[in-house]
Amino acid sequence: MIDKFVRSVAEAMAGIKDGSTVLVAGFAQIGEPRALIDGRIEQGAKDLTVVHNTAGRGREGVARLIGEGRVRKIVCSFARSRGSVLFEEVYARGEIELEMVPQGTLAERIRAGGAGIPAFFTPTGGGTLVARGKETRVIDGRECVLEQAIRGDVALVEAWRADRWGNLVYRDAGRNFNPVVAAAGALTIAQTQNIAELGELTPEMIVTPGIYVDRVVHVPSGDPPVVIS
Amino acid sequence: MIDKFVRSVAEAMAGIKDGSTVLVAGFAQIGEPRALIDGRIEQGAKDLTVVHNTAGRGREGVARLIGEGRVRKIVCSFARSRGSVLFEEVYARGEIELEMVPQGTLAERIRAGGAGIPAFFTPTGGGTLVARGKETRVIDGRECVLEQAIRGDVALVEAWRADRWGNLVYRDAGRNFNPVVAAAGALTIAQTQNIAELGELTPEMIVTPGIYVDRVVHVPSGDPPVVIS
Amino acid sequence: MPNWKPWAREELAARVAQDIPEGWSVNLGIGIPTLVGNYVPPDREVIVHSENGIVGMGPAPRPEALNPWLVNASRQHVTLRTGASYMNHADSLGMVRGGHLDLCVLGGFQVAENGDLANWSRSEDDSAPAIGGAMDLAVGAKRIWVVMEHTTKSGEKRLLRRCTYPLTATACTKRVYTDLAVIEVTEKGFVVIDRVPGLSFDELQARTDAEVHGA
Amino acid sequence: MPNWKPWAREELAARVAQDIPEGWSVNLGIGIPTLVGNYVPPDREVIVHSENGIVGMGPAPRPEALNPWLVNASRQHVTLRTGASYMNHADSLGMVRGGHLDLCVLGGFQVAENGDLANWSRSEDDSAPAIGGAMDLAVGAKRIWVVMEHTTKSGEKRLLRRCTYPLTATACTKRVYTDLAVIEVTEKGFVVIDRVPGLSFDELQARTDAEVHGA
Repeated sequence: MIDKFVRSVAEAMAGIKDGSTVLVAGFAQIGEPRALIDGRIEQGAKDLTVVHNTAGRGREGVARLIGEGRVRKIVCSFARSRGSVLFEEVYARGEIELEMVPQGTLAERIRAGGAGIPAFFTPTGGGTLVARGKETRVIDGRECVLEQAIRGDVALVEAWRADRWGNLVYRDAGRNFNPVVAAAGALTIAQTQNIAELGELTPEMIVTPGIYVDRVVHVPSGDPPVVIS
Repeated sequence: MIDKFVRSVAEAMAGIKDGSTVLVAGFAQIGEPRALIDGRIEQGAKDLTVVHNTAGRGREGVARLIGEGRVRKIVCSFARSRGSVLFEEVYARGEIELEMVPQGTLAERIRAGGAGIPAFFTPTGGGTLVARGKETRVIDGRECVLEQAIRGDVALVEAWRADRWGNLVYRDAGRNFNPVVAAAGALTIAQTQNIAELGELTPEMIVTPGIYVDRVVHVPSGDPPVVIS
Repeated sequence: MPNWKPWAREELAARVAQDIPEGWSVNLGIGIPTLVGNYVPPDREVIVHSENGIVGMGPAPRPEALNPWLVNASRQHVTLRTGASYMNHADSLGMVRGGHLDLCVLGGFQVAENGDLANWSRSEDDSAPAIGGAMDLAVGAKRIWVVMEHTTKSGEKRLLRRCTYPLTATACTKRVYTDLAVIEVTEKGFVVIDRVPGLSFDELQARTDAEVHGA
Repeated sequence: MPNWKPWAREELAARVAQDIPEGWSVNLGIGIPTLVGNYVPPDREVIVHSENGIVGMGPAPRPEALNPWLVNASRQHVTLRTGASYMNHADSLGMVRGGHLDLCVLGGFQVAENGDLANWSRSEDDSAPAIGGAMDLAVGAKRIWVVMEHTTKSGEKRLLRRCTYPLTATACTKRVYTDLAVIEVTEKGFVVIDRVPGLSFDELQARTDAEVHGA
């Protein structure tokens, strides 16, 4: 019987090596696998390349991972954002490498990694600093940039419901990067708010087929924070 | 009020020009927009480039379009298949151009067309006849082929249910090429087995957002044929 | 004292909203562009897209109906319209880049008379800026409308012959809404199609680096 | 009369099925490979993928339970296992090309000792052949097992030093199941790991173009 559930975050993290590339899903704290990020910190791996939409906010999640000195390089679309204090400190000390990527290119590079497309041309970034140092080509009259796929040694996602095959569904805007990140990890680990019996997630409902998922851990952490600005 | 429903197949076909590139969804007769293909024939456009998984079977659908001499070029992954009689006749007379594409490359080229990716490298076809005459590059030790996006002047799809915004869902294996084809047409036309009130298709259920769809026509044609081999 | 008054943020947002016809699909960037959504009349069906995979956003929720799992790209809590749907991030930005949105309204630092837009970084030496989805939106949407103040607070011009800040995308801007005027970007450059009441053409030109043309 | 008998199609399919462990995700090509699905015991959870966007196919339906909307890539009506799901065609072939399937079982015309596979066309001059998903599967799956008769009906060899037919993919085949033997493709070439009872090593070599090695 296939059963991808593991009993703890520690068990989910087993065997992750220093120097890994870690893809972290989530957008604006929604659908962000916070327990798994914290689990990375406990588990101790360092010298990581982290791929995430931002360099983190406040002192939690990806920001904490950076603050603890575990991240050699961050690949993101927002480096500076409200509350990116830990990143700014570490970056100012020259202790982290930064690769800035337009958000659509970031999502597409991860999607390409999961779909076995090693590289693609995109008009995004043509004629801008983003194209600097990259191969470019004029296609249909527009300057396009050759971008490389991103694959993770590890991919961390948060699901709303998961079954023992690792089939996943997401909640509302918690979908975001999760399906593309789930497909792009050599080892994909999901935390899930809820457990579903096999068959409760119907063929039409399932967003991420379990084939993409290696380990699932039940983390009923509840709603993301409400921020009124 | 947005309302993409039109009253007839003829109305759905209005304004389509000779020489158009027409993407036709469906796989093995499931989810194939048969009424729209027949509508193309009635509407009279010719000199078409048709992009479809096969060159048709029997004397219906894409095969009929070819048999009636409307197709200048067919782009497909199966040219010869059981019952591809009309194509074989027309091809033997040298009256149609054929571009053979591996099925995954075909799906990906259409997906790229919809997603604004003008070209991509793929390992599929590397070191084979498919790579002949194309730009290739060794990436991570594998020969990869540069493939171009496909966009349609017209895209024809079949949905199971559609609402007035043009939101679509598909039935079972009727999904296949439909979502990628729907996204890659300058003019996307859907035939639907059933009409849904706006809101009946929930945000999680919708596979093709109506933004991709221009016209919808109600064609309750019923189940595809059962073929026992 | 000048005998004219710049449009306020809310007036500007309302002015943009007024120009969006029913049926358009639009993405509204961070800042004033986000406000635009509040001024589209509820009975006018405009489909608002957000980078994080939402098609069909509605206005901000009443506090008692707030869904913590539903935010826009500016991390503001939002609602869904009837007919809305979710996509993953790659498909969502693919929709943007693939040219499926009728309009994107973005904030700006500078716009050049050829349509070049700079809105993400004030210097090549800014080593840790925020790109977000702006570059994808700028190359992808059918039309880019930029909303910004006509000059900086210290009076530096922002409608230029050539941008001096790093570009977001080249030749993408179709129209600029400032607190002083509405300006089309055309083959002959900036063409003024509206001005705040009382502002003369010469006063507008004095605050604009590139030449402005009458409609 | 030889004192051995080739494996029948069904025996071959059963032999392949026996080697697929629980938990593997597999794609089964047209022909004998499709039959393999019938020999995987129902209590062994093997996830069968089909190019047309099905993950988790089950066996053929009882006639009264046939769903006209559910076919595999060979257009045979199928069922779903509990836990199955649908994908669109691009995502489905992306799953293939991205290396997410543990195994693909394909039919073959020829296999070379370096693992090259030819299974879609018998000649460069065949101007209208059928590629289908074979090239994607051959480059994408973690392992390719090829199932075919050891020689053609007229006795031509199919396990070759180099393929003479147009290739499907280079160096992709990991194992070949023929009606005479099971052969691993290794760095030193073809290694025999099983033979039909009574067939000598020399008799197998006589029917094989490339050198065959003992395990």
